[in-house]
Amino acid sequence: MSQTRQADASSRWRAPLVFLVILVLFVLEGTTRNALFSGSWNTALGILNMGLISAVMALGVNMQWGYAGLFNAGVVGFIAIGGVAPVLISTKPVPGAWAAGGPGLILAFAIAIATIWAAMLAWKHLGQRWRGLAVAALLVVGFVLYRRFFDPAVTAIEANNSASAGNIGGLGLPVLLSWPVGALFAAIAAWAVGKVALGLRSDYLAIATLGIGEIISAVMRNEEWLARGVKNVSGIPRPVPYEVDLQADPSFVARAAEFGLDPTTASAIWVKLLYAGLFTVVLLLLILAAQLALNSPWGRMMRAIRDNETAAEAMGKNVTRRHLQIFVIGSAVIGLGGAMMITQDGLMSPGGYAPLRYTFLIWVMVIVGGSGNNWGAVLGAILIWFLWVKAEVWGPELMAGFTSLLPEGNLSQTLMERAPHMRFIAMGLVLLLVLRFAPRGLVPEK
Amino acid sequence: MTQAYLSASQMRGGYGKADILNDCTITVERGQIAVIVGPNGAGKSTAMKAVFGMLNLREGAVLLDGEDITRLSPQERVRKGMGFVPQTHNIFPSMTVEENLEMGAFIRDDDYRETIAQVYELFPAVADKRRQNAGELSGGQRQQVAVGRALMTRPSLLMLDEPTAGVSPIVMDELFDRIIEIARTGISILMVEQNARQALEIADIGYVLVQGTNRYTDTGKALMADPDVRRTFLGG
Amino acid sequence: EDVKIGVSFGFTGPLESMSPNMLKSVEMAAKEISDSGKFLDGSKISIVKADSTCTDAAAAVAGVERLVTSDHVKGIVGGMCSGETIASLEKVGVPNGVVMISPSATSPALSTIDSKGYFYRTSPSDARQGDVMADITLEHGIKSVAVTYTNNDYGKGLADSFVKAYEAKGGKVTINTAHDDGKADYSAEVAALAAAGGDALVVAGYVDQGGSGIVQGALDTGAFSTFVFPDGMISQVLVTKFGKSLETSFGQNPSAEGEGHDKFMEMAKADGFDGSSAFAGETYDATALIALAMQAAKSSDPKVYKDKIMDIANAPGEKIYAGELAKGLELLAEGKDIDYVGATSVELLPPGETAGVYREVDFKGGTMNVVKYR
Amino acid sequence: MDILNAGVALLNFVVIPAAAYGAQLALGALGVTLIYGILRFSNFAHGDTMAFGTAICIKVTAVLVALGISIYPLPVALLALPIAIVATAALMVGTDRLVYRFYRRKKSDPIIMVMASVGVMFVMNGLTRMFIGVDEIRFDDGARFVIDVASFRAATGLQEGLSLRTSQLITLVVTAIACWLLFRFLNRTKAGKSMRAYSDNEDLALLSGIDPERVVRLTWIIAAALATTAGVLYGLDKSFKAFNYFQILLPIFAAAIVGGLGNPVGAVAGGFIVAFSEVALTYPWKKVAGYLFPSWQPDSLLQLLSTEYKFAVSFIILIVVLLFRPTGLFRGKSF
Amino acid sequence: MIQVHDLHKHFGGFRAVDGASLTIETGSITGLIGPNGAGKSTLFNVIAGVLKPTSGKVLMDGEDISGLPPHELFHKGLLRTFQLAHEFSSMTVRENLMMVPAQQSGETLWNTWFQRGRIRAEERAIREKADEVLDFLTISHVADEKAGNLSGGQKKLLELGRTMMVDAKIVFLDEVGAGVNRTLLGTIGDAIVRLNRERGYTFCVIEHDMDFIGRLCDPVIVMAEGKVLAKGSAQNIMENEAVIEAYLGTGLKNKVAAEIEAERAQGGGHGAQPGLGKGTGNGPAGVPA
Ligand SMILES: Nc1ncnc2c1ncn2[C@@H]1O[C@H](COP(=O)(O)OP(=O)(O)OP(=O)(O)O)[C@@H](O)[C@H]1O
Ligand SMILES: Nc1ncnc2c1ncn2[C@@H]1O[C@H](COP(=O)(O)OP(=O)(O)OP(=O)(O)O)[C@@H](O)[C@H]1O
Ligand SMILES: CC(C)C[C@H](N)C(=O)O
Ligand SMILES: [Mg+2]
Ligand SMILES: [Mg+2]
Repeated sequence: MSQTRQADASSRWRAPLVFLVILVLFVLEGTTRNALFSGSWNTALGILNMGLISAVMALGVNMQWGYAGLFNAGVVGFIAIGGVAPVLISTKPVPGAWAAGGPGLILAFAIAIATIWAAMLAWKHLGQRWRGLAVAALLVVGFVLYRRFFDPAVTAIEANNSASAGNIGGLGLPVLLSWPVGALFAAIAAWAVGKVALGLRSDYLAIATLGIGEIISAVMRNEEWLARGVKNVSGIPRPVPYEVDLQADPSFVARAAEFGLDPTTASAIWVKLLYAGLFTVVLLLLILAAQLALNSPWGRMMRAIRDNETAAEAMGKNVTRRHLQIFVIGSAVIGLGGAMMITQDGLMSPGGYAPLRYTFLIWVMVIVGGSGNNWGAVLGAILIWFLWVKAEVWGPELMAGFTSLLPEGNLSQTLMERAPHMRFIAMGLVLLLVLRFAPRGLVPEK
Repeated sequence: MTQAYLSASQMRGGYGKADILNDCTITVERGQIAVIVGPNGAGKSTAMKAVFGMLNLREGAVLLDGEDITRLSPQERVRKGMGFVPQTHNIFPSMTVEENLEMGAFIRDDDYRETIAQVYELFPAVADKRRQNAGELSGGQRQQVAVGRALMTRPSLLMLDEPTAGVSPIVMDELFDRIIEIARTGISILMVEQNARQALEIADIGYVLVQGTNRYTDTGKALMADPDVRRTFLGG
Repeated sequence: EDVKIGVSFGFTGPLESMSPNMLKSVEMAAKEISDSGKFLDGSKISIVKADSTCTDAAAAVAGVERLVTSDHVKGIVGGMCSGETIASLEKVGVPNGVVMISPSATSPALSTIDSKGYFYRTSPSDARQGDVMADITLEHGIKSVAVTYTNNDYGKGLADSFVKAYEAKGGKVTINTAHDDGKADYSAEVAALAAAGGDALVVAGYVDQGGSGIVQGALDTGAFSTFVFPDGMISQVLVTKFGKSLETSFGQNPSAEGEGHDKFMEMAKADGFDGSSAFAGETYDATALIALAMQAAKSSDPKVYKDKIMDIANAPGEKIYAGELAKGLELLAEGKDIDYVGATSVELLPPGETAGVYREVDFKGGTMNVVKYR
Repeated sequence: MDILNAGVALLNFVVIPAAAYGAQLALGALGVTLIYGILRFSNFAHGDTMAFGTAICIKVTAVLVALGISIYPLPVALLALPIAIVATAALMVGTDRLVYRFYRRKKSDPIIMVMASVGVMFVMNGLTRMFIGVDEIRFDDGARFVIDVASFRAATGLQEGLSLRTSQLITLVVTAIACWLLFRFLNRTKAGKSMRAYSDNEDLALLSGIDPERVVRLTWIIAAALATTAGVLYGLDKSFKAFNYFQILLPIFAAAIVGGLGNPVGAVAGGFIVAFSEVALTYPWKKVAGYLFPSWQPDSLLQLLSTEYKFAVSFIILIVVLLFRPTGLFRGKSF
Repeated sequence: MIQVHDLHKHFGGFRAVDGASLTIETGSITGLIGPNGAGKSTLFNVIAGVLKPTSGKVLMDGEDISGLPPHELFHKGLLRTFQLAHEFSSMTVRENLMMVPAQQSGETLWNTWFQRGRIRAEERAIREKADEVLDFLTISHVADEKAGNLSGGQKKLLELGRTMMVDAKIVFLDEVGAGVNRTLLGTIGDAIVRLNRERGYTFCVIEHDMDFIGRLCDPVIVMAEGKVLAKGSAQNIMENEAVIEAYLGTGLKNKVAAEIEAERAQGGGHGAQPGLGKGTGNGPAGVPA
């Protein structure tokens, strides 16, 4: 009882304090050059930008876990789906692709949807005895029909200029438009997933979503017609100017000179600042909306559901629907983050969607930050991302410090060779330390 | 007078900063039945936990048979002969009824089959379900298993937190009969009850606890006879 | 002057076992250059590492970003895997004007990227290897094959170009299917390949990743006894692992015959690592090219020396083999032209990648034997 | 004859490999399920525990081999296994002291424990690589085959071959023994029952005189034994590569969940279900069909799904199972 | 009116409810008693939609409600409490009550962003209501405590409090009395009667405290082994031989009866609350005024 009270008292200072720590870390990274920090604003801003994107993703996870207790371990899948949007919305159309397979694809998908719909109808309306058989038959027929149109369409699209395209291409629209679209894609996927899996309890839901995440990234890797699969899409348009253009722009060069910067550095920093601005605006809007919702009867209802589903159900709350709602919204936010990330990277490389890097790391961010608390999730995200990147340097430094104590020789040499793996150790230690000294997260839920 | 078998004196403590117990004293003689009654939230369960060492006491001491056990951990107290049935969460839900009873006999090295048979005799409804997981039992059946588990320990001090909550009248009668019997064998019994009139009926000593302090202490009969106590704590 | 060169390889991640030897190659070249005393008036080369993880583009970019903006490297050897390379090139290399020479990113996509002259690679695009492999396979009288590839841009691109060439030349592909690296078990893949059948199995994978797993499974279950190996598989490790079981198998990898290559192998041996390990030679060459171009331009500024890379790599000029970097530096200092051959017969075609000489090998008698070069 | 050929093909490519793989998963899943059941969190460090145990085993094996010890046709690693188990158990118990005990005492949310285990995973991941490097290591020095393809063909005259590796046989046998021992332990012995009691209701276990720290220690020791055994068997059968042990974590979790988390029988069943669904559902039936119906030579491979999606298949099965049995086939726990 | 027709609920081979048929009349306070394991809670859970019946039907005012999910039943006016308290443990006691009312506009996301004023007004009203209920249940001093920290009895009270937050048609109470102080239980009994009289709530009450049953309930239904054993007025039931044998027993009767006799002889000045002051077990219970 008093434990919680103590937490309440200190939590007023927790968030600003953590914020301050992060600020100091970034300033150090930007200004000081030593074994631990790089002293470059370019890297500092680079880390910050990805940190902001991670924060958006962490917000999405926090909505699902922190508000409703839904353990989504398929984060990577929704990030990937969101990432498809920039490719489909903003890249240039591939000549001939639509003509080759567009109609076939649409027809195939129409068949697929019709099949599932028919199967669901059959399941609902047929008697116990026949529905299993009928549904199976419907599904088989539907699947065969679907493949009948899908396969040739895909073959045609993939054959179309396969070295540099081989996909259906994009619409050539502004890339910012792809952010809401990415959220929408993820929301649609989440709706379908949620319809199927949300009946499951915590860890079972986790593993089901983990599987779904894997399935989604497998689809991304293998369905070339969609976004070139493992062949990657590069050169995705940007919402901000290109560095080389800025460097070629005399007025920009002059401005940079005023600040005493060379054009290369100035352009890189300027571009990153623009990104940071965009991301911050999105993040703040999301937090505002989330906070308003959380501090209202809606938030209270969600907490009740998280605490005790049976009782919430008995008190007239439609738990299934609410779960679906928050799962879809949370996933949409994650998808939005995915789209933002691809926009920033300018590259879609599905081979990289590994659960360790996305699902687990984002989870670490949420938990370290303090689940259930939006500010916690955001600060946790930026901090953990900072550490994740810096662990690459700190790990080997740690090892260097350690081996310097050892006598020269085989052992210290082998250890130095294996020093890159200190990255994991450093990251693990940092995580354990944070959890140890702030077991309920840096900024705990009230 | 000789030292009481259990003597928990001037206990002060709670779950966090605020104290739930304030100068609360409870003693039980060997072979006595002591009953704690009081309004909801008075601190009865907290007092039981304190006696059992599941709560950090800020003040006060717990003596068992003259020995100071204030610093001992609960499982050490079990080995000293204390048995406890908590108010809630008092069974192992995914173990069978029989295994629940076996767990009660965890610290016993002798043959406990006879004790099991005795428990089944006491609670025939539960005997039918011996191979079933305790989590699938009805509320009252669970309660019976919980008491049965504590009986398995063969304790010298048996602590029961509302053992009759949710059990049917016939079983309650059996239970009280049995408790009297147990006490006669020299085992001390400390229990919290809301079926207070029946409990005080068999109690050698009764405590009325209000806001963590002893409000009345007397023999069961005397408390029953006190109109004030009856009206405010025993339901008339 | 201390000239810093960045190295961005996947020291952790799915190719973590491939990177150490590549790093040793870089270090060997750097040492050779520094020790010569002739590099940019006695400058030394020092190496700064970044871990690209091979799969995580964001981490790779962050690493390379640090190399460029914090350590101020003058050139980068890397990235290692195609996807991550493209990301760091587009996000860091080109905007900041730093030369990147990748020893191992082989995706055809890199040929068409607008790198503004900042990107080169010392390995050929996979588009060509497929063609060569198809020829070799058919010459062995194999008319039908099953194909399995590692599921990334390298494996996929290679398998596709092979299938296309092979079928065009009259061969039959019974199945063309991916395997993911680092999976716990490859029974399903082996079963599928076996069921599809064929005279031989083409394994477009990595020798210390799924590729070996597949070969192992196929051998154990007797599904295939003849294998066709492209570059990702050709390595001494393969012989150590499977020895005599590969009697009828063969393969090819980018590797030039001749002096340079032999010399490199020797040097590597002296330095204590296996020179035939994947992309070791290419890595050496990538490092050497950066240094030589600097020497030719008399400047370590990437914006300046980038224009010299094609010159020194190609004829005319005196041929410079691996181990002769001192000689090359000297010639360049004298203002003479050189034609860098290095460990892998470097010959850069526009937009800056090697044409690719492949050696055909077989495994008769439990050893790896070079049959011929093409 | 053709029916025999079809059968042998299935046995050789589907049944035996899947059974061995399933047994490896089952052992891993047993460890995961035990920790989930008793300590109430999903231990993400389990894969790396397996890797660590195997690494120790490899080093010890090397020493034994250097001493000239051999138990041909069995691999020496089997002799080294007990030592590796002891070392791993010590590490696990130590980790618990340093990391998990703190949260257990605080009665933290299980998710905090999960995240702590992610931290432990990172550290162990690095440590193992520091210790033994990243290269692939083979340490199977026993006889490779019990039955090999060539001699099987020669002996039976069948067109299809059959192979059974020693490592596969050992895996199956050891798994069977380990399961039997574990079940007996949990259901018959007092210590085993006290573990189950602790997992059910920690406070009440305390009241029954069960020493929680002892239960926890026992759990880690058994989990370490299972993990090391699983890791070594897997390493003997495939080969040791630190990276792969993280990858195997996902199918292990899938197995534990399908069977019902916290339920040992479920873990074993789950292991085989995942393994068989991976292999069998992506198996092209063309060859078998060819043997059974010689007149029918289908063009297509008669493959339900291509192997790229094999992982997806096992997860789809998992989801379907969970839809009908929300806590797994054998009724697991959910905390 | 709730009608249960030949209801079965089987767990594996075990028939927890085995063909029970009963009616709960609108406006009544129906008691449901029976030995431990008779199937009372299971019957409740089936009616309340937590468990699906194996076979049989439940009608509410003639409409088939079997198998409807609990939240829909809530909106039809059917409320229930749990035998083992189901509080929202990490929310405060007040919040536990405030979350109950249906149709709160603040439960729609859109409104939380664009209808702040309306939500604030509604919240004020709900809060007042909650505080009234807390006062009534004597737990207003723990209003801001986390519900998980309440004592066993307090949780029971909270459980009951939730049903008082809305206008229900029919309320199922599963042993609200177990673990509740008897004096307070008396007050709760009064409240139930008042809700029944003044607001027309129908109640169905499971309870093992025969005083309580006797004082409130008419009719009383007795279940045993999944079936309905008897039905009638409290008085009839308590004299029913079968019920005495299966449920009430005779042990305490003798003991306590003797004591009561003794009290009567003393003149017993504490009969202020008729019914509750009477003996346990088999005393004919008076209906409160
Ligand atoms: N999930 C279950 N699986 C198997 N048996 C069950 C399950 N739930 C209840 N039972 C059995 O059904 C019977 C009826 O249980 P129920 O909880 O309805 O009893 P009850 O009448 O409410 O008893 P009490 O007065 O003790 O609360 C009991 O014998 C119990 O063991
Ligand atoms: N775990 C806890 N943390 C904080 N406060 C608690 C905790 N458990 C109980 N309390 C508080 O301590 C007080 C006494 O609780 P206790 O459980 O001892 O009451 P009780 O007398 O047993 O009541 P009941 O008859 O209802 O069981 C209550 O006000 C309760 O809110
Ligand atoms: C390291 C190499 C094997 C990488 C591979 N050639 C690629 O392009 O991804
Ligand atoms: Mg209590
Ligand atoms: Mg009940």
